[in-house]
Amino acid sequence: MTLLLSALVGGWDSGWTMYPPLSLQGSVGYQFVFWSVFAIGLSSILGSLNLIATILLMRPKGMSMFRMPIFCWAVLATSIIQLTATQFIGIDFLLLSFERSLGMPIFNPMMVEGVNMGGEPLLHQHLFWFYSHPAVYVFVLPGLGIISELLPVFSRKPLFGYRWVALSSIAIALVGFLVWGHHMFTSGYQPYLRVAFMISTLLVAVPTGVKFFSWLGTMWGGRLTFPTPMLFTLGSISVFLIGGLSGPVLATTTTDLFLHDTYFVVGHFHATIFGGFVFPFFAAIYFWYPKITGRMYNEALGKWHFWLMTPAFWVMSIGQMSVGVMGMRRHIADYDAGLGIATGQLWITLAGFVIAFSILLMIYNLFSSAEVGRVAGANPWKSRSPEWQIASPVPDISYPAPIRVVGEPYDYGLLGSPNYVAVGAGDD
Amino acid sequence: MAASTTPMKAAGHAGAHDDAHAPTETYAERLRLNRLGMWLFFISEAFLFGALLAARFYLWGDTRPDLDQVVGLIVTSVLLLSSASMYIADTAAEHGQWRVFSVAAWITMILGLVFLFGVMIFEWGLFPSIYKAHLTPWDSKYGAVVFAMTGMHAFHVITGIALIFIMWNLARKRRFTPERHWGVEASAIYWHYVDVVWIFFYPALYLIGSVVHLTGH
Amino acid sequence: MSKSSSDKRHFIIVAVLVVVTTVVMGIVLNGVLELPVAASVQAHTVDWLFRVHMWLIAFLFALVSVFMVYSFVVFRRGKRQDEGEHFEGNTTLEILWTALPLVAVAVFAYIGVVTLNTVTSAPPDEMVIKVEGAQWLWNFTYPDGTLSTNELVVPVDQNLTMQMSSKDVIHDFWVPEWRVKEDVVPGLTTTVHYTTDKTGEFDMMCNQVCGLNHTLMIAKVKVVTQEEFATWQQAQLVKQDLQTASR
Amino acid sequence: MGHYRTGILIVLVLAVLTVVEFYIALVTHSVVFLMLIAALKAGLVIWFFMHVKRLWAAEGGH
Repeated sequence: MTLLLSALVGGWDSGWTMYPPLSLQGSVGYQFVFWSVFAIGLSSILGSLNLIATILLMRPKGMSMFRMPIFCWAVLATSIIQLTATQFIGIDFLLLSFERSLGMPIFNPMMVEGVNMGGEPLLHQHLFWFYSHPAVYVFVLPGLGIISELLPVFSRKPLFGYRWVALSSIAIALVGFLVWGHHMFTSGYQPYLRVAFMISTLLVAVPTGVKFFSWLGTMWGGRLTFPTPMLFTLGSISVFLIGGLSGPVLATTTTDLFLHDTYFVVGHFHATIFGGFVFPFFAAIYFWYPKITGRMYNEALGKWHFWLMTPAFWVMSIGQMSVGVMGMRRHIADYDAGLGIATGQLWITLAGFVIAFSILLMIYNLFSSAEVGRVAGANPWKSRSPEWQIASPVPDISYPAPIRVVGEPYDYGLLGSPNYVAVGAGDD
Repeated sequence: MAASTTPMKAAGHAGAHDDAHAPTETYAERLRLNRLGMWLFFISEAFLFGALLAARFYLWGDTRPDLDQVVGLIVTSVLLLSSASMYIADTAAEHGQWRVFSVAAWITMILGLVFLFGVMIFEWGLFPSIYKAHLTPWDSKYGAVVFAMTGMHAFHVITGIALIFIMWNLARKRRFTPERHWGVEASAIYWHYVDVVWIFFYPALYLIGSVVHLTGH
Repeated sequence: MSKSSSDKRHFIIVAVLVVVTTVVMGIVLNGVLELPVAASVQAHTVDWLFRVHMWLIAFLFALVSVFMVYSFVVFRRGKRQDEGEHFEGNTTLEILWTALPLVAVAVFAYIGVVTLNTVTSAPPDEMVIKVEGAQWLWNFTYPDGTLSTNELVVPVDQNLTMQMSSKDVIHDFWVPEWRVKEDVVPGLTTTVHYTTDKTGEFDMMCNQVCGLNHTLMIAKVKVVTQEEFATWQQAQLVKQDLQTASR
Repeated sequence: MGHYRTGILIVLVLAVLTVVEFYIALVTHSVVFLMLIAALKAGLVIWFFMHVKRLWAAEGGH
């Protein structure tokens, strides 16, 4: 709310990174932004605290850490980031707002007889990116978790290398804390940091690679079917692949000195966020829709949504990367016609509209199918996860008796392998 | 959700068989959850104070302002003593010695207030009639960082005192027993945590680096 | 064809497809992504590494997408009603695909460090130009005192060092044709080095949001021959003298 | 007074460490030294005052 109100009192004009000193100059709108981010940060810290405690202490009997649905691992990794790193942006924005209102020189330099007695603009960038880089993984990790969750169901095969996938989530989260400096390759900080952050950033490729290869291993030799959730899962992999592969060029400082803050970065970022978050999010919506409403969505409309959105997205992100390489800066509202990127921009814009239209299709689908969709039944996907073993939509008391998990979460292909049994009270 | 046990410690759970499977959780289970939550909160807060320390080292490097060493040592000792009295209060609650608890809790609150006013009077110079401090938040990075760090810490001291007061009041109404006094334990570990933060802030503000004498004030 | 996933024939076909796709993708990528003219020695190093990366991307893209698409075709359920094959993983494979990327990372990090050193190290006999960014224009001061606003004229085949400072907020010095960019930060002096090797007119753009007219904070860069440069400098100095005289 | 003995002992140790810190700072400005002592003090508080090991206690023991 305060974030929206900010627009009324002048908004903010430094982009979302709020680099001071620029963010110290503008209108009062900034204060609103700082306080709203502070409030959102608090809620995300408390939320993650809840999730970690739940995952560590409130699992049903027999569900050891390595028998959890893989999505829970992703959530655990995400929560670790939210619990800790969020404090950095909290304190950063708090200090920014104090500097604005009280003039505390934390970020703005103040030269006294040739000596800087004031703050350093780069401090903000360190504090900001220490949160904001891991924050990207807050989006992406649950998305990757959803991909790992859905692939086995539609491949009818166990998740390939469950433990490795689970631990790679944690690894991505932890490495994510060490790479913030790659947002600052051109910021003018000490040159040796460029080398350190280049190496740590390239290291992210390793756990990410483990995930990709495990997904391939899951599909290999399976019995693949392609309903809408599976299509979106595969769409995520393809888009995330584009995003992931454009990473190393940016992680390598030498090439990043050229590509930094160009549209190439915008393309990279959109591909990772769409592939790692938006596409899996849609996959999840279609996947759990029958569980939530008790009815199936309209499959034909779902497929239209996918086939409009995915190619459009490929056009968009590759288009953004190519205009970036040609010299298009980011964070500007208008571009120089002389760059020769008008055609590229036209394609990107058209693709954007196609994506927006396809999402409208989905919204219509979700609302209308809740009324007229075919009744789904308890387990339309023949999934093994506990939530699919109970009625759809989920009754108020999900499990009438406590359950004890006795099998692996992804034992597809082993006929008759039980997942869990209900245990009566007192039966230990 | 259903009753829980962690596989890592399944053996230790054997004793609590009574209603461990009922949908409601037992006090022991809730206590574990509460403790975990509290410690996760501490971890989270550690990053908050860590960020302030990082800002201090980034901006000051190997220098520091000329803060009054006697004041620093005294407020540090006062906070340390308050931690001791809080320990006594906590242990007293464990053994049901509610009179000791009540006295120790009050000592802690008073020492906490002494610390708070010490900082406000001598570091912030809020009452120039008693003491004229030379730092202001807006004149240089030294003042700015001192105020940011002590301010954030003082905020936690205030909430700590409030917590202890609430617990003292609840204890007065006989809400706690030696077996069930999570509230007392929580406020105690919170208070010790505030002390831990100061353990790092004290050398960072008062001891590390060579003194820079600020000119023109 | 055999439906067993461990059949050798699957892997041979996939390997061939991966090689073919890599070559095709490599050519397509390097064709589609057209870099601006390279007009500095540093730019050539950056471009070379960029092209190497494109081939890495082509290979990894082929690896993942060929396996994926092949699975769609060969391992689709079709009319069968059975479940997939039951295997839960393969530790050797996992270790392999953790270790190999690590090696690749090490190699690319090494190349990265070496090239980074080439593009950022100070060249000998450089001409030091003081650059000052302010909202929203650029000021240049040459070693002999020549001043210039929003127009940077430099000789070709010359080592340049930009010594940059900012009057107000963070700006960024970027000539796409010279590739390397660096922020201009208040309170700091940052430097960036170029060796010009092509004449021409380019745009130098601010590439760090700096407020309302950030988009328009563009200076003209003219890389000219040594003689032209001398003439320009002379004219500029005369203009400056006239200005001081008239004041 | 039996229950309180550990606590009082630890406070004494902490007090001594604080004084040591203060005097070290008079001779050297070493960040490492001072931060190590701070970490030691923090460790004592976390272990003895905050009872961190209760986190791993399955029962609600005190």
